[in-house]
Amino acid sequence: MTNMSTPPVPASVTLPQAGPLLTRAGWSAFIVALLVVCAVAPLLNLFVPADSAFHLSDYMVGLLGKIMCYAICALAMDLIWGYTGILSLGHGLFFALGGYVMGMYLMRQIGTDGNYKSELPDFMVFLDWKELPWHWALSDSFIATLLLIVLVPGLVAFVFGYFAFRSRIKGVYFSIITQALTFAALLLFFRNETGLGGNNGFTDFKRILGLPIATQNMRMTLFVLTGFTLLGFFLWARWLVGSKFGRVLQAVRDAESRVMFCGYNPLPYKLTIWTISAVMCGVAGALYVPQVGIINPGEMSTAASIEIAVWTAVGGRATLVGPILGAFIVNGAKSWLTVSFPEYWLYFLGALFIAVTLWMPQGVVGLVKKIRGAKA
Amino acid sequence: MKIHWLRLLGLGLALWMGAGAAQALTPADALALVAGETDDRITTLNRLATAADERASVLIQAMADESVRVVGERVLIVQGDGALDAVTGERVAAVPEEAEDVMINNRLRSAMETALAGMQLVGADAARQREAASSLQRNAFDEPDASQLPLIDKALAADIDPQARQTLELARAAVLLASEDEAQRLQAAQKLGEARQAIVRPLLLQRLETEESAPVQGALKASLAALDRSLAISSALGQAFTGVSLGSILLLAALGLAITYGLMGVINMAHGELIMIGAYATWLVQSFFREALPQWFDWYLLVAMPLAFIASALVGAAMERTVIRFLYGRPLETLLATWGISLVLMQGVRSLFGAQNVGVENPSWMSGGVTLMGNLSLPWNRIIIIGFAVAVLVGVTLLIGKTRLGLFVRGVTQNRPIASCMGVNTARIDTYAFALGSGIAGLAGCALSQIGNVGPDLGQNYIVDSFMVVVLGGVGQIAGTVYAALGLGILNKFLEGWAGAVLAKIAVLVFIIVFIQKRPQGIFAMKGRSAEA
Amino acid sequence: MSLLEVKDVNQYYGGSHILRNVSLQAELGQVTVVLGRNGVGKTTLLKSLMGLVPIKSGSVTLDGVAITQATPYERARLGVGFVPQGREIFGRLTVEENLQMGLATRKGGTPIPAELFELFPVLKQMLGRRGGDLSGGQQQQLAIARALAAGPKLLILDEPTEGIQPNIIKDIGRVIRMLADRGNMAIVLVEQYYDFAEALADRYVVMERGEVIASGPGSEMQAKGVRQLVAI
Amino acid sequence: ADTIKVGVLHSLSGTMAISETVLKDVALMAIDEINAKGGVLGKKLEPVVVDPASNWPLFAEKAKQLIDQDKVAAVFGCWTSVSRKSVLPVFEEKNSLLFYPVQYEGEELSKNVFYTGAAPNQQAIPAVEYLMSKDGGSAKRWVLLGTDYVYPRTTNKILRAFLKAKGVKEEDIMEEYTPFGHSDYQTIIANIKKFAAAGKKTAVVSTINGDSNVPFYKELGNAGLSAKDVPVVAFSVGEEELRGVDTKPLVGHLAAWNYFMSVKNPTNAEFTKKWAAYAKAKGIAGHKDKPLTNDPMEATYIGINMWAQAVEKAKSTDTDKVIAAMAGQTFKAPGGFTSTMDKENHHLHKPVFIGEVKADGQFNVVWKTPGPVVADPWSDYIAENKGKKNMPMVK
Amino acid sequence: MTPDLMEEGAQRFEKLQTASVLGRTESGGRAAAYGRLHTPGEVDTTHGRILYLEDVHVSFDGFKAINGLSLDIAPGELRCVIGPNGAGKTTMMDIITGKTRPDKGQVFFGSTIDLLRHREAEIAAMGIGRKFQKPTVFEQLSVYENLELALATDKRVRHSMVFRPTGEEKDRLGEVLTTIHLADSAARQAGNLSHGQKQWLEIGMLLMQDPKLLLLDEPVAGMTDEETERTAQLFLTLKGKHSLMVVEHDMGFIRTISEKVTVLCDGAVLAEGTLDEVQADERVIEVYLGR
Ligand SMILES: Nc1ncnc2c1ncn2[C@@H]1O[C@H](COP(=O)(O)OP(=O)(O)OP(=O)(O)O)[C@@H](O)[C@H]1O
Ligand SMILES: Nc1ncnc2c1ncn2[C@@H]1O[C@H](COP(=O)(O)OP(=O)(O)OP(=O)(O)O)[C@@H](O)[C@H]1O
Ligand SMILES: CC(C)C[C@H](N)C(=O)O
Ligand SMILES: [Mg+2]
Ligand SMILES: [Mg+2]
Repeated sequence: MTNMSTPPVPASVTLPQAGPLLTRAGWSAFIVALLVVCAVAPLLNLFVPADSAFHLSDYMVGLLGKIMCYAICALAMDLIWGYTGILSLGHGLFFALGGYVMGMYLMRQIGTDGNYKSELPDFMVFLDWKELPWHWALSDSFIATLLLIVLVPGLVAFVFGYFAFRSRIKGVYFSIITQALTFAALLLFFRNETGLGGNNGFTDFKRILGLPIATQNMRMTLFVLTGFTLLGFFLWARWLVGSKFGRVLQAVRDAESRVMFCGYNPLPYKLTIWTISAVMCGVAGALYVPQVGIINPGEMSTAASIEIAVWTAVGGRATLVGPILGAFIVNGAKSWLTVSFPEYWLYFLGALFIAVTLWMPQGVVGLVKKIRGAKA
Repeated sequence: MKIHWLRLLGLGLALWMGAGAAQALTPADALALVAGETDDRITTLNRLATAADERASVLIQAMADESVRVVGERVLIVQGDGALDAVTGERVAAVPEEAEDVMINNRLRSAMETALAGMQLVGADAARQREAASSLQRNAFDEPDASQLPLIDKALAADIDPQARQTLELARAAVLLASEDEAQRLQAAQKLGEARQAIVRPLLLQRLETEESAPVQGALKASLAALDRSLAISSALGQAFTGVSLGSILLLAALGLAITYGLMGVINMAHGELIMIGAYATWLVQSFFREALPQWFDWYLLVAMPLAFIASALVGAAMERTVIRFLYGRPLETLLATWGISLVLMQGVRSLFGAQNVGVENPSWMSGGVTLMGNLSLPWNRIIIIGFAVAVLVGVTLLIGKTRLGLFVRGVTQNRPIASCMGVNTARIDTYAFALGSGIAGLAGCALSQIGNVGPDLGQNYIVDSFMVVVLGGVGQIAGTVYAALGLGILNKFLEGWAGAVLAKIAVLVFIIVFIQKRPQGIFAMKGRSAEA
Repeated sequence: MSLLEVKDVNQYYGGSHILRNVSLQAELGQVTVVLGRNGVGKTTLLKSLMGLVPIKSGSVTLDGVAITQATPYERARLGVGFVPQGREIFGRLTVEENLQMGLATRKGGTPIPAELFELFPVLKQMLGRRGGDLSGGQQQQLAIARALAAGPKLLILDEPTEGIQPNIIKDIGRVIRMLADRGNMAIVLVEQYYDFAEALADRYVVMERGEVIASGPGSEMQAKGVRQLVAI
Repeated sequence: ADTIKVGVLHSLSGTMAISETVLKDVALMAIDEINAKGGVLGKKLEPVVVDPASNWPLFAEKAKQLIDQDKVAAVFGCWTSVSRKSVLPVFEEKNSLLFYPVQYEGEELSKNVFYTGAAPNQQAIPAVEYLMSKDGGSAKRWVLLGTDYVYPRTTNKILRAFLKAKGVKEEDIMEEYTPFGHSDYQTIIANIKKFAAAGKKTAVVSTINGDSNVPFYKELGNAGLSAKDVPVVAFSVGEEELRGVDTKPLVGHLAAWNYFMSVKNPTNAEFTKKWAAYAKAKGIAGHKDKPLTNDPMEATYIGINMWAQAVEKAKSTDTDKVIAAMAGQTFKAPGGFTSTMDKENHHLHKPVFIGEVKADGQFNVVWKTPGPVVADPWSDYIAENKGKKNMPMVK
Repeated sequence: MTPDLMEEGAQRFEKLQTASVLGRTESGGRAAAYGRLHTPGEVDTTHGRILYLEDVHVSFDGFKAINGLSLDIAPGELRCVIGPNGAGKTTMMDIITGKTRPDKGQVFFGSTIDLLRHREAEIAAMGIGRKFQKPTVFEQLSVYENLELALATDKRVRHSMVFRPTGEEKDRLGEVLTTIHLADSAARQAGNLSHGQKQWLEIGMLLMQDPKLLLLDEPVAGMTDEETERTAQLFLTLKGKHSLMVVEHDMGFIRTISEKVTVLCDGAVLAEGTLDEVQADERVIEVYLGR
């Protein structure tokens, strides 16, 4: 070798350490969030008197519960879009599928308390259905419902993803066919023949697990459950993206063909994260339905799916925390503005989106980082 | 005598109006015509019609035009601000406040039309004659009755337009199909073979059931077969036409996007709103014409077209200058920003013009349609829009493919910094390109206003379809956009023919999904290495 | 006065200081070669000259006109031609259209100078092919031809020999020499291929970590041990 | 508090804004009017307007907010049935009041809702009866055309049963549905033409929803299918919907409502005048230049006024007391009749008008019921409803 | 190249030899010439070829980019391929790595694996690594993560989820980082590297992949002479344990490393031999080297 050969590995080569699941500050924040969700909120809602300034109203509980469901969707979107670079315009479908599975169970729980005092859900009665169609077979069982909440969106995503990824459909082409899928499902669910309540969907739920659904306690229970799920999913997502698996996903996002030449088959990677993401959305949908009391095909509209992407982008892509924040900011703003400025709120919301893209390309989280960076 | 004097005056006025009257319209007649039970009114109508009184005919025509008002016992024909007394022909300066509309239902309307047709067949101009003849024909086909014969025969005896004659001969045949005379029936059966209207079919079938004479039966069968053939052809043609027509709509809606998204890579969620702006611009021009230039109303579209283009192009240029230019190379962010813009534009239109739809009228040359093969009527607005789409397409293709501007647009959109190093003012080209794409969306809006509703949500209905078309065709491939638009249009209409609109739409979406599996880069996939660059 | 005057240019990417007080001149009729190891900032310097990246401080003057703030297209119109590193041809435009892009500063309808096809005959054969489909070397030739199309006063080349077959490298060398010798063009050449650089250099500049550490007339390169400078 | 808050829950954005925005304005006008007369129970009414943005779960959220946070005494709102179904559980749980002003498919009766729009028997059935009559053209064959969702499906189900009862044969009925937002009616109109060409007089009953109506009617006009050939009667096409169409080719097509802007009576004259003035004063886009009123606007107006009367009668805004006081309330409606709130079924007794489209986009009333019709929310034409009382269930 | 790395490589090579060849040729206590077990995915190089192309044709819209190309490479060989721009060198690599499907012809890896039946990832997993003409790295990931991804381990999803580099693997990462002069930049985002640095990083990724056959498309383009030299040394150390195919236009570089040179022209082999032989070939001078 020539004089130019490299010296033996100097001890000084320090390899970057794999990051911990959460930093110390991260864990603290996480625990605070956990406490808020399962201790503070119930206390403020159930035990602080209604006229106190600290009382958390039922309306707020419902609103926050709903937004947490949206946050799960945003988190799921971040995994597939932020980290893997696959923009799905079909996550509304998975959300709705989870919701519908739950809705079917809740419909069955109404029992004979419906308008027509029939075993069958009301809408079937007045449309002359004589018995439950096949796809309602398992709707009686809560256990089966829990399974289906995962399986139905998971399976739909898996099959769709398998074919799409196998055919190497990428970029907008993928986005557009997810949109087509969702749109097709929307039309299908609108049809009364589909046996899922058509445009009206399912409403007027009465019980869950035999317990009345419209009580303060049940609402709080669902709220806490949603909070847990959100935080749990968050940790899981952190773990996923922190692993080499997560880095392969990012590599797929940057240069898929290079990933293949490194010996990875991108198909199972994409398929795995795609399915996981869909399942998360499905679970969010299932938690959402009993809290808002309605599921109908509106959730599958194009706009609904795009909104999920919007929350993610507002919060900051590929940050996990960002999308959750994004969901809270956008939906919080929406709830507030639709009341305070019912005729002008769309201007604010539109301006918010424009401002975020122009001045906060990394979303809110990026902005926070920048401010912190500037201070440090 | 007072009456006499009035009559004389009426006669005088009638003469003054350029027509002679044989028998005058009495106030009682007029009143009986405009009010009362429908049955009585129709009796009066028929009586007046056969009497062939000029003033009665004016009144009937006015009723058909909905310009008759009743004030107490007096029947007025509204003309501009003032009115004419239907009976006396006297001018009334202003229609009194308490004037009531005359109630006309469909039954009456049909009766009036037939009456007018009978009165107008002879002597009127050719177009009017044809119209009258078809009206009589429709009557005959609907419910053939021997009582219709005298009127038809009378008209046939006169010197009338050949086309009107043919129409009447068919009408006559329809009546004669039930004739006692076998020869007449045979002739009628043969004659009806020339009719190309589905409505004749039940007539022939009914006759066939009861017909005993073999030759007539044969003639009936032959005519039926001819009719069925012609119906099959026209329905196939009709289906193809609707497919092409839908395709042309999709194409128009997507062409602008093929530029802003396909070439420039801006995921323009506000594309639909740019279409909407074009439609509102059209509406504004139309309203202006209605107010200020009513005599030119029919030509408002010629002004609206460029204005729709300019309006949308300006909005597009403003979007580009203020927002999009900072987002090149970050396509996903353009999605977010343009989504925001679309919300603002939509709400802006709501605040300005209201949340409800606004009415855009077809100019008269775009209303109605041409009738082909007797049974296939192709609406003018559709035909013109197909032509318009082709024209816009040719224009865009030439502009993008053959001009220097087009070259710069393509160069800049592919590699902005390097194009700039070559001396291209990229900022300006970007604005031009985006404005062009937006302007084309505006043109689409102008066209769409002619067939659909114009409201703040207009764009939302087209955005999904537009993206599907552009993507299915292959991003950046204008030729692909054309194929995709036509393909989807025809497929959709074909499926709709036998599965219904909802299932057809679902099937088309599923088709898109499956098709992309086979062609992951759209119809016109970019091949080779350049695709990766 | 030199055609191109670069004075004390400083440039940053985010927090890192990439160019430190870089100064350089380029004269008409001369080839100025910029040498330096990977990552020292040569490309960054050329991009600053072209206006593709903003500079923090310093000045750039072309033919007496300060162009420090000018946009790339204004510079191009003032007569700067650029062959970027990595070719950067317009992949989806045909070869012909790529060359027409090179003529953007000229009036519409200006024909592509026939001379280019004499220099790079392969381009003539491939006029109708998409730029992106060409082989690496063909693309490089196209990139040079494109920069020459408008007849610039100042030609900036970033590693033009990269990926080119030897006989064409020789041709390119000859072309550069010839262009310089015509006396109406100044050429700034960044090159890693030392022998090629040395053969062409009228002046040389060596960079290290964003700084100019040596410069002088091309004839002295051997004597000053520039090859070693670049190597260390 | 020295005011009584009332909620106004209509979409001001999104797809339903087209129809609903104006109901918000009418509601505000009615409230202004009541306040001008001194308010209710000596207190002024304070409207709380929110925008549920055509998003059904958001309707429920906003309803909760109105009741919980703003403590409104009653809510006036909703347009689509699905939005009503979405908020219904909220109103029932919180025992609050909703006034729903739009015609709907029936099959519902909640103690907490007052339905001031038409039930199917107050609109659909009379319309079909009219078309069967001699004046209506003695239609024998029927095309039931609608948007594919619950209101058209249910209405058509009821109509089918009704037609069958009238002896119409299966093959003389054609049912067709289109997706939401469908805008290309070429094929369907060709099909209608084909169906109509088979002989007997054909009529179309359209339950096409909002947005699709304009393309439908434009196509109808251009395809040369005039009302004399095939009359179309629609249940969701009113003055407001026709604003967007060139009505000249549509003259003679029909609509069935409980109110038309063109009905002539002093109450209506006053109502339309008031609206025109209000629209001008408030600069309501669209209406300030061309004020229009329609059936749901009238229903909203009736609803608010009746509620105010009931509160005065009950001397309280307490839900149960107001419900009790609502029974039998009467109000001289712009429709020209005195509308009465049924003693039991929470629906109004309403007159039914059939109007034909005129060239100026108004309707010409060609037929009307002799007097108000009592609503039948649980239609007898649906088998399961046999024996069911038109009374809210007591839970 | 670090001695340790070389040492380790040599050991691995030996292990492989013992494991794969000797261990399995024993049959009935005798070394048998045939009848070895063939493990799927394992290259069979007993016929003295690791790569074998025969009569391959590719055309793009009628343009024949590869036209009857036949070529083979022995295990451990370092083969240089030169040829005019557009001769089809990159296209050839595209074919070998599964990126482009030939219209006709055979491509074998070892004597049993038909590469035309496999997809890119499978081919890479079998042990064919490639450096692209235009350096491609994962721009958003750090230099370190780029290398880590390339590391030869189980590349299935489940494994990736729980993967933590072992001490040995970490050492190797460290070595390669040093070899490619990016030890200081381990945490930098790869997208921010200069062109030459990216070239190095890509070579580093290839080293991490530890492939049996390396395809290097213009590896020293844009490198300084010194670094070219260093790369040459690196390749020489790889030779023997790995098979290499290097495409370059830098004749100095070729001279340093070459034993056998193939000249491609118009999609087919024009000449083959030592560099001197080739350089003397009139046709090669004509189309490629110039006078
Ligand atoms: N976009 C960027 N962001 C941050 N750093 C960058 C960016 N581009 C280049 N750099 C860094 O700036 C330094 C100079 O890069 P430059 O490309 O100018 O080098 P070079 O001298 O041209 O190298 P080479 O010979 O490899 O092309 C390098 O260290 C590089 O990593
Ligand atoms: N997708 C394609 N479409 C059309 N022509 C192509 C395509 N891909 C390659 N070619 C042509 O095939 C020929 C071979 O290209 P290739 O890239 O293999 O050459 P190369 O030997 O690698 O050249 P270089 O040394 O310049 O990199 C070139 O003439 C190129 O233009
Ligand atoms: C027909 C529509 C105007 C209203 C109806 N209640 C619905 O369900 O949407
Ligand atoms: Mg460089
Ligand atoms: Mg190559």
